Amino acid sequence: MPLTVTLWSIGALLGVGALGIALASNAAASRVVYGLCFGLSIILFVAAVVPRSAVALTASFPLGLPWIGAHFRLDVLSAFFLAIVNLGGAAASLYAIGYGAHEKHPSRILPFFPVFLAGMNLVILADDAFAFLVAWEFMSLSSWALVMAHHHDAENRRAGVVYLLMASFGTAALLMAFGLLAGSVGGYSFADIRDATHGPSWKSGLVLALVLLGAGSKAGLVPLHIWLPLAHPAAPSHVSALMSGVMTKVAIYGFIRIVFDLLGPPEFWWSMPPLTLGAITAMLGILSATIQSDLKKLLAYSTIENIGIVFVALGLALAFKANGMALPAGLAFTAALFHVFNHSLFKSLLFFGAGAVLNATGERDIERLGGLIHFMPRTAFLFLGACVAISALPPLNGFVSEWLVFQAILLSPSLPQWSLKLLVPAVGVALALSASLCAGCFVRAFGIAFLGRARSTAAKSAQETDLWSLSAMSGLLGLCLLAGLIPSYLIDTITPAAKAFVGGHMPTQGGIPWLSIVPIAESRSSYNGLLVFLFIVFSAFFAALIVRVLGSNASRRGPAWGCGYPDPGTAAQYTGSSFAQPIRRTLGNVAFVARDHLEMPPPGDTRPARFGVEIHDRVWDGVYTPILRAVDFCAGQLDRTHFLTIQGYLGLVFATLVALLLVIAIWP
Amino acid sequence: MALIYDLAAQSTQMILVLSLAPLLLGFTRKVKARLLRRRGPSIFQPYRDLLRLMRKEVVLADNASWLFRSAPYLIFAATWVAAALVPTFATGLMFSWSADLIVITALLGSVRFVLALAGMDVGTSFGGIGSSREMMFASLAEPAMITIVFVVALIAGSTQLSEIAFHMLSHVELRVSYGLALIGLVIVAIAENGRIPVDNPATHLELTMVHEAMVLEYSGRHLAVIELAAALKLLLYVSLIACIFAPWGLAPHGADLRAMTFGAAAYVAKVAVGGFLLAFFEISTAKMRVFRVPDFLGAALMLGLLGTLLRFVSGSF
Amino acid sequence: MENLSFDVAHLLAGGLVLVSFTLLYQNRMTGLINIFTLHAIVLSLSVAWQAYSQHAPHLYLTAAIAVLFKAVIIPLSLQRIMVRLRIHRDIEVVGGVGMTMLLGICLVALSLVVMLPATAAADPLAREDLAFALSVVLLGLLMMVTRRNAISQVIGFMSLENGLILAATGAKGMPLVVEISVAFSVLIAFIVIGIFLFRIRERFDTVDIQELDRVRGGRR
Amino acid sequence: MNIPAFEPVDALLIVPALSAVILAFLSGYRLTSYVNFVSSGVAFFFACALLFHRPAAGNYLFVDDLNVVFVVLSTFIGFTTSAYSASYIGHEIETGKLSPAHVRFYHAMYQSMMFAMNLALLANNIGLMWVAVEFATLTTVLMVGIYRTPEALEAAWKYFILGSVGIALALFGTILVYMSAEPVLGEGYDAMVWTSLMQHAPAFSPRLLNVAFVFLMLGYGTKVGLVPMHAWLPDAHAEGPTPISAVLSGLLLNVALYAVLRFKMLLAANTAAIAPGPLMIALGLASLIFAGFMLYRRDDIKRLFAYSSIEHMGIITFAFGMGGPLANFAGLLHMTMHSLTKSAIFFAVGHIAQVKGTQKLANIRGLTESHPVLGWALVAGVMAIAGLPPFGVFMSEFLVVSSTFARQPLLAIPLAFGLLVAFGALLMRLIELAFGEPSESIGEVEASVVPLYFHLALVLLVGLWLEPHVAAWFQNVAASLG
Repeated sequence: MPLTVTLWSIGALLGVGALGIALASNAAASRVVYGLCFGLSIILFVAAVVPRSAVALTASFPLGLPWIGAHFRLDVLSAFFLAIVNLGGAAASLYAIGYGAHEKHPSRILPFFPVFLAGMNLVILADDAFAFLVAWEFMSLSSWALVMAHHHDAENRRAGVVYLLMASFGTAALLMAFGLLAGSVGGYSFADIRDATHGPSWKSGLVLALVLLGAGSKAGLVPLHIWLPLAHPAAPSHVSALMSGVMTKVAIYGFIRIVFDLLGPPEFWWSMPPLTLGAITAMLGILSATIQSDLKKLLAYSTIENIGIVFVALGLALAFKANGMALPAGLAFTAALFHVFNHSLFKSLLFFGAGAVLNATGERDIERLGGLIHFMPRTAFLFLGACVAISALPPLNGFVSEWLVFQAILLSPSLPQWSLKLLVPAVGVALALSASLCAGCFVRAFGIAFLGRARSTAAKSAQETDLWSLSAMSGLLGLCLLAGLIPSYLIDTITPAAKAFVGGHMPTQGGIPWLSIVPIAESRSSYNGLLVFLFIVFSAFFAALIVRVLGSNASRRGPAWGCGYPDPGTAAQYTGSSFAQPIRRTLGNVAFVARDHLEMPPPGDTRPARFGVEIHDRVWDGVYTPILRAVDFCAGQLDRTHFLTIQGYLGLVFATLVALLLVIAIWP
Repeated sequence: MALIYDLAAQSTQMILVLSLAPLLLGFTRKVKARLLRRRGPSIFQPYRDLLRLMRKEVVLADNASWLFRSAPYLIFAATWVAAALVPTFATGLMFSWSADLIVITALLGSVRFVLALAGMDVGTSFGGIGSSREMMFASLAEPAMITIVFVVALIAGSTQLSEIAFHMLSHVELRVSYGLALIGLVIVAIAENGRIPVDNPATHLELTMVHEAMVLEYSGRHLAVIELAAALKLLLYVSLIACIFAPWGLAPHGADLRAMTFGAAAYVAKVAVGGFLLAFFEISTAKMRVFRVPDFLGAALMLGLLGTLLRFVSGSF
Repeated sequence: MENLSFDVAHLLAGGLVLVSFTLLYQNRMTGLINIFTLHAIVLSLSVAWQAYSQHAPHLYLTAAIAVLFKAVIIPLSLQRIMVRLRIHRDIEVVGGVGMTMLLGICLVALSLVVMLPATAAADPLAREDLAFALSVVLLGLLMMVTRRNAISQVIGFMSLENGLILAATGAKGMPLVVEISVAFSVLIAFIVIGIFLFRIRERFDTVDIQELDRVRGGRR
Repeated sequence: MNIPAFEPVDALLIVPALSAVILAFLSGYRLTSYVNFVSSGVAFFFACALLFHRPAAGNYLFVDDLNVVFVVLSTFIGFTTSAYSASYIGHEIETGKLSPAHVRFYHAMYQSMMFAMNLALLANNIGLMWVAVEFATLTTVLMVGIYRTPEALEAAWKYFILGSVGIALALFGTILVYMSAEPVLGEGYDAMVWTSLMQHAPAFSPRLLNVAFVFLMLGYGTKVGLVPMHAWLPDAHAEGPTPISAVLSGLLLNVALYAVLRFKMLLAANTAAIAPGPLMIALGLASLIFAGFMLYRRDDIKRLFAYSSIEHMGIITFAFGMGGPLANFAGLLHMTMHSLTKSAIFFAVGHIAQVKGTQKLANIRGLTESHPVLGWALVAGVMAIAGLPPFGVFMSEFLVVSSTFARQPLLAIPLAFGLLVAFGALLMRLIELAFGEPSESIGEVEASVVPLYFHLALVLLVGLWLEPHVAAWFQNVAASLG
C-alpha cells in the first residue's frame, strides 16, 4: 500500500512537471506548481515513515528492459532515504512558493523541478540496474536543466558542461559496475544480483572502485568533487538546497545499496578506500570552504566536507562488518545515516538563508554584505542556528552524529588488521580537524555576512524575506533542535536498517531514562542533549538574574570604542579574506596553492598599495588540466586527417587493405 | 533522600567551581607578582573587580545587535555547565553521565563560537582580528584536545570522566601515552585560556592580543560575566588535568560526607599547585609571535596522535 | 587441349599484370591512354578465351563490351578531354616511378601469397586467374594512390576494374557477370564522360585534384 | 514465362521505380513533393505488409526476420524524410538555391535511391545486392552534388571516388565468396543465393572466405563510414541538401551495414574460418574513438553530426562484432534508435540552418531562447544521441557496455572512454548552440516540425517502454545473428 501511494505520487510529480510546461507563461504558475510539489512531497514523506512490517514491498511494471521490466522495492533503507528526500523536497517547495516569485524565467524551472524530485525518489525505489540508472540519469538531467536555468551567465554554462560531464562519467562507472554484477547472462534485477554467487575478490574490488567513482562523483568525493562548487551555486537557491542537501544523499544511498547490499559479504580492505577518501574529502572540502567569499560556493564546499564524514563512518561500518563485529558496525552505520539526515536538514536551511540574502541584496559575495542581522533578523537567527548545527556544537543535531562517529572510532582498536589500526587514528584526527575548521568557517560566514556594518548599499537596503521562506526555514531549524535534543527516537528508527545491512545495531534507546543516548554501554559513554540544553538555559537565566539583582541595569548607546580610534568607516572592518588569512597561511597549502601579492608603492608615490591573493586548486591543476590538455592534443593531431587530399584518403584505404591481406597471408 | 543528597552534591560542585574560579586567578597573579619580587594585589582582587564591573553601566556600540547582548550570558552558562561536569571533589555526581569528555570539549567549542561572533558583531577591526586568530588557534587546539581524549579514553576504556578517574585510581601504572597526553593537555590548556606564551591576558593595546581583542567592546556587567566565564574556563582545565592525571582523594560515587570534604580539600590543594605551576611557567617564558602558535599547538596535536597510535597498536580493550 | 586452354588463359592473365606494370611505368598522358587501350584488349581476349574454354556464350558479350567500351570509346573520349582541357602531357608521380614499380612487385608477391593457398581447392586455372586478378586490382589501386591527376586516376580505377572482370570471368559459371560488367561500365561512364569533369571544367582550369582540394577553405 | 502473383515485395521495388520515372517528367515542386510523399508512404505501407506476409524466397528476392527490420526502418525514414523534404525544398526554392529543374531531378533521384536501397535489402543474391548498392551510390552522389557549388561538387567527387573504390573491393569479395561456394553448390545461381549459401556455409573453403571477408569488410565498410574509409561521409553530409543528409545517416549507412552483417553471418557459420568479430570490433572502436576526437574541432553543424554518425556506426559495428544475444540485440536496437534520432537531429539542423542563415557553429547561439521549439528539440535530440535516458539510445548503450564489461572488461573501457570523449564534445557544442545570448536570426520556422517531434517521441517511447512483440522480434533476429 505505501509503495503504491509512493509510485502514484511520483507519477503525479511527473504530471506536475508537464503542468509546469503548460502553465509556464501564467503568473500564478509558480505558486501552483510548488504548492502541488509541497503536497506530494508531504504525501511521499508520510508514506515513507508510516510504520510497516519489516518485509520489503515490491512492485514491477513492463517498462524498461523488455525481458526484465522495471522493478521497485521499498525496504527499511529506502524508506529512510525516501523520508530524507521528501522532507527536503517539501521544505524546498514550501520555500520556493515565496522564493519562486522573484524568478525571472520561471518557464526554465517549473517543468524541471517536480521532475527532479520524482527522479530522486525513483532512484531510491529502483530495484533493477536499468531502472536505477535511468532514474539516476533522470535526476542528473533534470538538475542539469535547473543549473542551466540562468544560462546567460557564462560561468553557469561552464558549470553546466562540467556537471553533466562528471555525471555521465559517474553513470558510465556505475553502468560497468552493474555489468560486472549482472554477469554476461544479463541478470540486471537486484534480486538476481543478490542471489548471484560473487566472483573472485579482484572482481568485487573492481566493482567497489567503480561504485566509488560513480556514487562518489555524484556525492562530491575528492577528487571527483570539482563540479559541485560550480553547479550548486549556479542553480536557483531552492534547487541548490535540493542538490546539496538531498541529491548528494541519493548518491550515498547508491553507495550503500550496492556495497552493503548487492556486493555480498565485505572484506576488510574494502573499508580503506572510503576511509582514506572520506578523510581527505572532509579536510579539502572544509579548507576550501574556509577561503570562499561566495556564500553559495562556501556552502557547496562544506557539503563536500560532510560527505567525507559520512564516507568515513561508512568505511568504519564496512571494517567492523568485515570482522564480524556487529555492535560497532551498527554504531558506525547509525552514525553515518544520522549524519546524512542532519546534513540534509541544516544544509537545506543554509542554502535557503543564502537564497533569502541573495533575493534581498542581489549579492552572493560576503565581502559586500554585512550587518544583515539588523535588516533581516529572523533570517539571521535561523541561519545562525544552522551554522551552530553544522559546526557540530552541542546541543544541536550536528554534534550528535559527529559524537557517534567518534565513539565508533574509539571502538576500532579491537580491529585485528594492522593497516586499519594505523589508518583509523589518522582518520579520526582528520575528522576532528575538519570539525573545528568547520566552526571557524561558519563563524566567518555568519560574522562577515550578518554581523558588523553593511559593506554595500545593497546590504543596507535589505528587507526581511517572505513568510513562506521563513516558515520553511523555521521548520527545518525546529527539526535540527529536536534531532539534537532527543536523538534517541531517530536512532531507533535507523536501527532496523542497521540490523538489515550490517547485522548489528545500537542498543534500543527508547527505554533509557532522561532520554539520553548510550552507544554501547552506560559505563563507556553517554550523552544527553536535552539535559545539557536545559542546564545551559537555566544557568544563563540564573546568571542574568544574579546580574540583575547585584549589578546595575543602566546601559546607553555610544560609538564603538575600538581602542579609542575614531570610527574609520565600514571599509575598515575585518573582511572575509583577512579573516581566512591565518588559516590560509597555516593549513591552506594542503588543499590549494595560495599566493599573496603585496604591491607596495615606493615612498613619495601616491598610488595605493595593492594586496591580492591568487589561489590554485591542486586537484584541478593536478588531475583535470592534464586530461583536458591530452584530449585537446589528440583532437588537434587527429584533426589533420580532415584535410587530406583524395589520394591521401585512398592511401589510407590502400594501406589498410594491404595490412589486412598481410595478416591473412601470415595467418596459420 | 538519596536523590536530594546527590542533588546537593551536584549543586555544591557548581557553587564550588563558581566561587573558586576568581580565587585561582587572583592566586596566580599574586604568585607571579611575588616571583617577580612585587607585592601584587590581594588574591581577592578579582572578586572586587567583578563586583565593580557589575555596578557600572553598560556602553553599547551603536550597531550592537541582540547577539552582542545575549552572548555573555550564553558564554558564561555554557562554561559553567562544562566546569560543573568535571569531577572536582567527587566522581559519579548526579548529572556527570549526561556529558562525557567529548561533550565537554564541544561545549567549550560552542563558547568559543559565540565569543568569536560577539567579537565580530560591532564591526571594528580589532574584534575581527581577535575572532579570526581565536578560530585559527582553535582549529588546532580542538583536534589536539580530541586526540588527547582518544588517548585517555583508550586507556580507561571510557570517555566518561568519572569512569576515567576511577580507572586511573584503580590501576595506577606509568605509560608513555600518559606523559604524551599530559604534555598535550597542558599545551592546549595554555592556548585555550590565552595565557603566556600564546596570549597575554594582562595587556590590552597590543595587536597580537586575541581574547582581549574579542571582548574589547564589552563593558560593565557584560564584561564582568565574560571575565567570570574566562576564570571558570581556567579552573575547568586545571581541574580536568587534576581529575585525569592526579585523581587521588576523589570521593567515589555515593561516598559519605567525610570522604567528600577530604576530596574537596585535596581538590583545593591540587588547584593551588596548578595555579603555582602556571604562574611559574608564565614568568619563565616570553610571549611568542602569532604565527608561531600553530607550531606550538601542532606539537600538542602530534603528541596526541602519537599517543593514540601507541594505544591503537599496543593493547586493545 | 585442356593443357592448352590453361596455358593460354595463364598467358593472357599474366599479360594483363604485365600491362598493369607498364601502366605504372608510364609518365606521359598519351602513352598512358594507349597502354590502357592495350590493357582493355588483353582483358577482352582473356575473357573471350574463358568464354570459349568454359563454353559460356554470355561471356563473349562481356568481352565485346570490354573491347567496344574500354578499348574504343573511353580512350577516344579521354583524348578529347585532354585536348579540350589542355591538360599538360606529363604526369606527376608521388614518390617516383622506380619506387612504385618496386611496390608493385611486392603487391604481386603478396597477392600470390594470399591467393594460392586460399584457393587450394579450386581448379588450377581459377587459381592462377584469381591471383593475377588480385594483383591487377592492387596495382590499379596503387596507381590511383600514386598518380596526381584525375585522368590517370580514372585510368587506374579502370585497370582495377579490369582486374575485377578478369576475376569474375575466371570464376566458373558465375552468373550476373554481364550485368555486373554493365553496371561497372555505367559507373565508369559516369566518371569519364560524366558530368563531373564538365562541372569541374566550368569552375577550374585543370582537373588536377589538388585544385579541387584547395576549394576546401579550412571547412570543418 | 508466367506472371507471378502480386507480392508486397515486388511492390516495394515497383512503386519507387515507377514514381521515379513519373517524377522525372512532372514539374512544379508542390505536385512533385506531394507525389514523392505519397509514394514513400505507399512503400512504407507495403513494408509493414511484409511483417504479416512473407513470400517464399526466390532466386532474386527474399524476406526474412533480419532484412524486414531494415526494410521497415528505411521505408519509414524515407517516408518521414519525404514529408520533411517537402517543406525544406520549398524554402530552398524561395531562396533560389535550387531551380525547378533541379527539384524535379531531386525527387526522381530520391525515389530511385529508395528503389536501390529496397533492392539491396531484399536481394537474395549477392551479385544483385552489389549492383543495388552501387546504384544507390550513384544516386546519392548525384544528390550530394545538386547545389553545384564548388564545395558540393568537391564533396560529391570525393564521395564518388572513394565510394567507387569501395564498391570495387566489395565486388572482388563477392566474387571470392562465389568461388568458395562454387565447389560445394556447383556453378550457377545457387552459389550466389543467400538462402543456399547460409545452408552450406560450413562446407566452404575457409581461407578463401577469410580473404573475401577482408575485401567485403573494407568495401561495404567504406559505405558504412568506418574509419579509415570514412573520409567521404562528413563532406557528403554537410554539402548535400539536409533531407539527403538525414537519408544518408538514417538509411544508406544501414544498408551497407546490412551487407556486412550478412557476410558476417556467413563467416560465423563457417567454424574453420577466422572469426569475423575481432575485425569488426577493431574497426568499430577505431571509428568510435576517432570520431569522438574529431568532434572537438568542427565548426560546421552538419559536419559535427556527420562525425557523430561515424561514431555511432562504430558502436553498432562493435556490438555486432561482440556478438551474443545481448550485444546483437543492442546493436539492432542502437541502429534503429540512431537512424531515428540522427534523422531527427538533421531535420532540426536543417531548420536551424534556414532560420539562422548559416551552418557555422560560431554564428548559432541561444536557440532555446530565440526558437524554443527548435532549440529544445535539438537539446532533446543531442541528449538522446549522446545516450542519456530516458531515450532509447541509452537502452542499447546500456546493454552494449554492460554486457561487454561482463565479458571483456578490457574492451569495455575504451568503449566507455570513446563514448565519454564524444559526449564531452557534443555537450560543449550543444551548450553553445542552445544557451547563452541568442545570435541574430534571419527568419522564423515555417517548415513543419512534425516529423522531428514524431521521431523524438518514438525514441522516447522506446527508451521507456519497448513494445513486447518488437522486443521478441529483435531478440530472435539477434539470436539468428549468432
